[in-house]
Amino acid sequence: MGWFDTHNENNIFFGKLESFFNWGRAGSPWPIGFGLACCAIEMMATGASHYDLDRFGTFFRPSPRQSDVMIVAGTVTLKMAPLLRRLYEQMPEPKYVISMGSCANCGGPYWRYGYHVLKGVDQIVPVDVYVPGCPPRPEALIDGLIQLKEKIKSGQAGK
Amino acid sequence: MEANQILFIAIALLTILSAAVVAFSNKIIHSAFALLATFTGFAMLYIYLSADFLAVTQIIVYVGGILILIIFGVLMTHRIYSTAKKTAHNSILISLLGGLLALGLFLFIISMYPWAPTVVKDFSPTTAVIGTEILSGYLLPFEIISVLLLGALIGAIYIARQEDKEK
Amino acid sequence: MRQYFKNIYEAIATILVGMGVTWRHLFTRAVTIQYPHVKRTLPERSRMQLFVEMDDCIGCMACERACPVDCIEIKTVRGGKDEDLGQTSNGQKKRLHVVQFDIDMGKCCYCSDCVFPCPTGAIRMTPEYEFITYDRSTLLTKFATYSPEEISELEERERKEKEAQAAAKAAKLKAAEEAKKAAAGTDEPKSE
Amino acid sequence: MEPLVQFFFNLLPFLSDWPEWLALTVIGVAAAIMMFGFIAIFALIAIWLERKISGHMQDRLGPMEVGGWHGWAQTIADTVKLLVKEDIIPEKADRPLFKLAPMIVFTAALSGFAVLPWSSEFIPADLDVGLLYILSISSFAVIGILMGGWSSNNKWSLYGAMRGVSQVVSYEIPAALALLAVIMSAGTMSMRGLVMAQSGNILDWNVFNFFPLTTIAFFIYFIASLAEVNRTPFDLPEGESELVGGFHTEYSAMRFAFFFLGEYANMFVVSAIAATVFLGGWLPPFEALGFIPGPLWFVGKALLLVFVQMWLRWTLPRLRVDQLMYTCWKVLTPFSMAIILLIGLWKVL
Amino acid sequence: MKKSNIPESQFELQVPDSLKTEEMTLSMGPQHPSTHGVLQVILKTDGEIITSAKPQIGYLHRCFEKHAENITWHQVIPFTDRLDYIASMNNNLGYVIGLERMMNLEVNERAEHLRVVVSELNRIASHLIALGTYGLDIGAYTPFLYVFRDREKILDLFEEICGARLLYNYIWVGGVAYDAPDGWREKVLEFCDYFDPKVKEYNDILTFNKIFIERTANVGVIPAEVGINYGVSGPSLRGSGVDFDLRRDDPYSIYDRFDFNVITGKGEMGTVGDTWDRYWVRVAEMVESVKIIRQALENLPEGDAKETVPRNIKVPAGEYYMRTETPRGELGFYIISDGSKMPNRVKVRSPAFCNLSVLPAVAPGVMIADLVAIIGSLDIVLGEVDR
Amino acid sequence: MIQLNSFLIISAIVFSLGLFTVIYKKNAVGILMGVELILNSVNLNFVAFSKYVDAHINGQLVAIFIIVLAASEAAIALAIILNIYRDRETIDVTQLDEMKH
Amino acid sequence: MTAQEIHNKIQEKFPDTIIEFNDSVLQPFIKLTANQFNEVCQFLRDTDGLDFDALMNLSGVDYGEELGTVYHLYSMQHRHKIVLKVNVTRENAEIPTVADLWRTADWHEREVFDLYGINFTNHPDMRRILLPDDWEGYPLRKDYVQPEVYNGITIAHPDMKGDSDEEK
Repeated sequence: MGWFDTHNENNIFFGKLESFFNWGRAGSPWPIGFGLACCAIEMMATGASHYDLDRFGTFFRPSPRQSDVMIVAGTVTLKMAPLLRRLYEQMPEPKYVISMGSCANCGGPYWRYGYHVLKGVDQIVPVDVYVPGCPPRPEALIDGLIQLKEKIKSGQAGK
Repeated sequence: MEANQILFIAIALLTILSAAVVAFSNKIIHSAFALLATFTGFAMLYIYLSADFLAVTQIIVYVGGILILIIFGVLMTHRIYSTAKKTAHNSILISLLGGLLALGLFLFIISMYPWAPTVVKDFSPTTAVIGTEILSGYLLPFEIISVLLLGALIGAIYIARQEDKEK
Repeated sequence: MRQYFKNIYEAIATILVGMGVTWRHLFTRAVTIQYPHVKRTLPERSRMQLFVEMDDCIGCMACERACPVDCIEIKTVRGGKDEDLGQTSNGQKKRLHVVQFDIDMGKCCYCSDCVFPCPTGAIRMTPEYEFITYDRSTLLTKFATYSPEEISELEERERKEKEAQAAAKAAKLKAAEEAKKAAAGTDEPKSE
Repeated sequence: MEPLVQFFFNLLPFLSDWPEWLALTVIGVAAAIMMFGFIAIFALIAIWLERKISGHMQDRLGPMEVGGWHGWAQTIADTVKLLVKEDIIPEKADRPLFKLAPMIVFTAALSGFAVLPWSSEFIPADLDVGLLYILSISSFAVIGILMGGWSSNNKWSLYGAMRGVSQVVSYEIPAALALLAVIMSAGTMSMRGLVMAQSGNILDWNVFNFFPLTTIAFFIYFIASLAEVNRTPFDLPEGESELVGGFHTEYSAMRFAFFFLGEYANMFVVSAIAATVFLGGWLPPFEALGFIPGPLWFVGKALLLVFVQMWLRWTLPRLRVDQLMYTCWKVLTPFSMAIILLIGLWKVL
Repeated sequence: MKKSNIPESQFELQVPDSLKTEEMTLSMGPQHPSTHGVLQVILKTDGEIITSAKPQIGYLHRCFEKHAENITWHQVIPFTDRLDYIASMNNNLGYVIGLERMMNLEVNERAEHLRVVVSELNRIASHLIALGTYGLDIGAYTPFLYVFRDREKILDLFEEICGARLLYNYIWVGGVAYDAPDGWREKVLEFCDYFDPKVKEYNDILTFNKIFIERTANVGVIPAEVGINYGVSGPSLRGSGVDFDLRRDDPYSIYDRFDFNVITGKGEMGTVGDTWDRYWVRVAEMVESVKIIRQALENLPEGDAKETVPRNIKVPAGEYYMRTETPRGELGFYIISDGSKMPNRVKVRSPAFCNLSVLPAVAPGVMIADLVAIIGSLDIVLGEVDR
Repeated sequence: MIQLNSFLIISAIVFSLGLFTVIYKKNAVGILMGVELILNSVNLNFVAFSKYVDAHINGQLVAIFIIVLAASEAAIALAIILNIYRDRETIDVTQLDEMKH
Repeated sequence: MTAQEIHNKIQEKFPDTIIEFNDSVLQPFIKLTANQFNEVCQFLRDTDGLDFDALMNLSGVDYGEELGTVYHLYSMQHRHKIVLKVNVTRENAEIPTVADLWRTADWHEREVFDLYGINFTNHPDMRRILLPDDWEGYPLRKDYVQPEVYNGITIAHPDMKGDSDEEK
């Protein structure tokens, strides 16, 4: 985080500055282009012409270093979990996580007999927004993104 | 002191310090990248000597050509993906002695001889003069050097790809 | 040599054809649906959030059994003998208190398998998809309207009723046994 | 330097009363700030434009939400975000070089602006070796890329850097040869002289001067310049689908933004050179249109070429390394050499 | 080749010692833009040339087979959706037909026709994604969005008929979950008319682009014998020139009534079996699918599509291996029933799994950029590879 | 006004550093870098003399020839170094004392 | 060629290897012993008239007392199929590999090893394929107990944990 964090929150100038920065963060959440399973297809569909995530200033970056949002789209398996965690750690702060779909929320359909499925991505990374659905509609993902923006603007998201 | 001179000193320092990095750095790759600053410093010094064409040529050939060759040489002959690679050296004392001896000799000569500018020239574009000169007074060396360059290119390719012939 | 020039020609020609396609599309209308401003109506079969009309639920557990992922949890308490729980919309009489009807939308796989077996059409899929949440536990949707006190009361009553039933049964059994005994007492010689 | 100094003296007469070194410093700083501001604003607009153009080419809209009308504030938000993002230097990276690389790339892009002729009066530095200077500057960017790619200590970055270097170094040759064809006919390397040699109407421009030879030279230069600024179909150094992010994979926040800025500045520089050398710089196509000021023509022509770069980017797939080299050495270079020979012949006859 | 074993080591590129520069080990994935999900490929490279490529899978192993053993026959269907999530209808169809054959169940005619229509629509949708992501792998971004634009139209049709966009749970044992709503048939026909000219657009911008051809032709050639030996199937096998399509050669459902061509790779742009051929088979297959859809809709009988859906599924004890042609190839369900209400074993022979296994054989000697092209042309879906 | 001496001193220092590098480094590429430093410092002398002493620009012309020579020298040297590296897996000059292949 | 004919051919060449032949089920199968399995497969693949050049499917099965592997073979040339079955005991689960005959079997056998723990002898690269290398147990065996924790990550869903606690 930047230097301004050390300053007093009550200061009007820094308060305004902070909200300006938050506007910037909310205005360009670049997700890391990273699909896991079924939801990734819907994520791609959301990015495609019909729903066009680019409208919100969102475009997928291949490298975690340049991204702000991690959209966990799909089932996280135990084999994948450490790698997911590492990707999350490679992202620069402030960073946000959207958990997309039932599987990422809590293991989804695989919650009972899925011996190799992580039951909820919040076990390994802190999640800001949960988008339910299996898979969620593109609209739902956009709605999730809008909710995330609200959360960023209010300064509660991320760390 | 004029701004001109401050700038000159800055450039001279850049050149010398980066040359020192080339000489003293432990990592060969740092030496290679420091050469960038040295070459650029020399190009800027050439501008002070009103040799604009030479300055640009210096950058094109040294930075765009030789430096890249050297860096590629470094990358290909070292474990290219380890950033922590250090290189071995000869004895620093002997080397320093050699360097300092040469330096002393040069400084002595420079201080002894009364260098005085015999001509004072204003800046004038040199490109046209160089072009004319190369194709008239220096035609023979120019031809020789072009043959040499061709030979060197062929030779370099031949040496670097020698194995193909063996098979 | 001919191939060389043919390649160059082909490269230029096909690149121009491709550029023509993108140029044309630069001026065609975008297909984008500007979602938060424009919301399109989903078809009626759309399978989004589950909704249960509790008035219609008779607590038959068909949906719980049908669910492939066990995300529905139902608890019922038998209604009192002369208690009228009302009727469902298609005229079926309700006999059970559905004290708990939880659907974990986090686990749900939106297959709509639970909708088909429902005899009263109480459970259905709605085209509602905007239930994004900051907290995972809110995805556990509780449909039952009973308060904890009511539930414990009902359970207490059921327990009592069961006890009473059991007592009645025991009494009945006892009575039957006694009657048998009595009968045996009278018909003793016969049986031997 | 003289035209620029003259320009400033005309603009602000009191400057000429100051001591020379102070005046020069002020002018130099002012010019540098202007250039930086121009790059920043150009990049902001160009990135927004690129997203809009790509969006519409793909039947979608591009940025719409941030800032209201058609997302005009999108790139500002991006910049603000990148400014306040955490700046990560990977643990195993070579820290000094890692920090230096984006600066070198950006400086190289910035110093290209020094010789661009905006109009007949306003040229920051009308070097006698202007074109050669531009060509020499591009080798700095190469070193920056190599430095960034190597110091990241990431194999993908290294691949990207190696590809980038071999690509830029090779494509400098057809680009230089194509420019040489024009230099031969114009007889000067000064940017101003080159434009001056094209005065007249559109048919006197160098593209049509030795029709069709210079036209081909123009296309060769344009293709080679695409490769020099790593745009599709030559975006191998950062080819997303192959190398994740190429040489800037490990860069984040402002350092990444500098690479980005450098890329867009470079796009403008190569387009501006093409506009200067082949399309008559600040000259209007017809005398009748002379009332529109020169800088507008110049920027307009450059932006047109930038648009074509974007258009190509959103149309074409990417080449492979060997095909890239094939295009350079077996197609562009022989053609540009042939053009030089033919123009020489033409001039002699 | 046929009568001899194909050794694994044959495909390791032998670089002469004198030519060796620094050998690098690279791990491509699991988060890499062009591995189509969470595939990891361990690469050994010599410069840009790959000397060996070893895929590491299992990052999406979701235990389908374990689930199938613990839930009832019908409840398995939603899980089959999630195998190959791009072509769910085809997955449903394979499992359901397998069960029907074990139960010896006749299915209503209208339901059969609807099944064919939706599976072929799904095949188009799946091939569209294959095209788009392939373009993306090669570096062209725009075709990707064009195909998604057209795919969205198919999804709208699906949403209308069964309410879901991606995972349908539509084809049931004995029929389909919903009958087609009014006007659906006309909408599908409308889509067919819309779609035909679009193929030309894809061809213009991607297929016949010289750069694309140069990138894909003569790259990653899979000879027919090697393909068969590695179990490659579907468009990937047909790209190698093998004229084999389960819809025609081992017919199921009512595919034997339709008239369509089986597309095979002919090496038009390079060698038979290169990535361009595999790509082209997919493009041409979409046109054939439109043909099948038209025929099926023309003969769509009236009636109740849910007529033959049994209330309780009772599968007699026994076992059956059912294979169907999905967009990725031969999807097999090996179902063992012990007569109870749950399957005893459902094994999925996934086409993408077998197609991917050929990668170590064709990768050595190509460049990194080509490897991306090869993975893209095999059109794998990790949900199905790992199950 | 900058004097000729300043250039000569810079040149002398860089020359000594180049000489030092050549002696100090064991790495063949490092030695090559030292040689480049020496060549550059010599060039600087030529250009400086061409400005201050010579009425013509002969010094610059010689410098151009030196640059060309340096380029060809670097190319050849690196080719040799690369060859040695492939052969011996090392470019440490102290270990390359046998002439036999 | 019908299943009966294929059976006869194998019977002729390898008289001791066939345990059971069933022609009455939907897909006729031949149950073989493990010891000569690779040779039988080689015979099936390379004999004219049989030419089983494709291995459609290779599946591990847990029959309760015994583990088994089922092979579905297909001939692209003659368009005929046959099912082969090999059963092994749980303790000594070893079958000769056929990965050298059909390369499809390479990954399939690794998968069976991964999920059932059947070891394929002479296989070039017998490792786990789907699960991580440090996984314990063979999940598709009927007696597999799902672990609660793997490498510090809880596997069981919170709801399920409650259930199992109650059961305990």
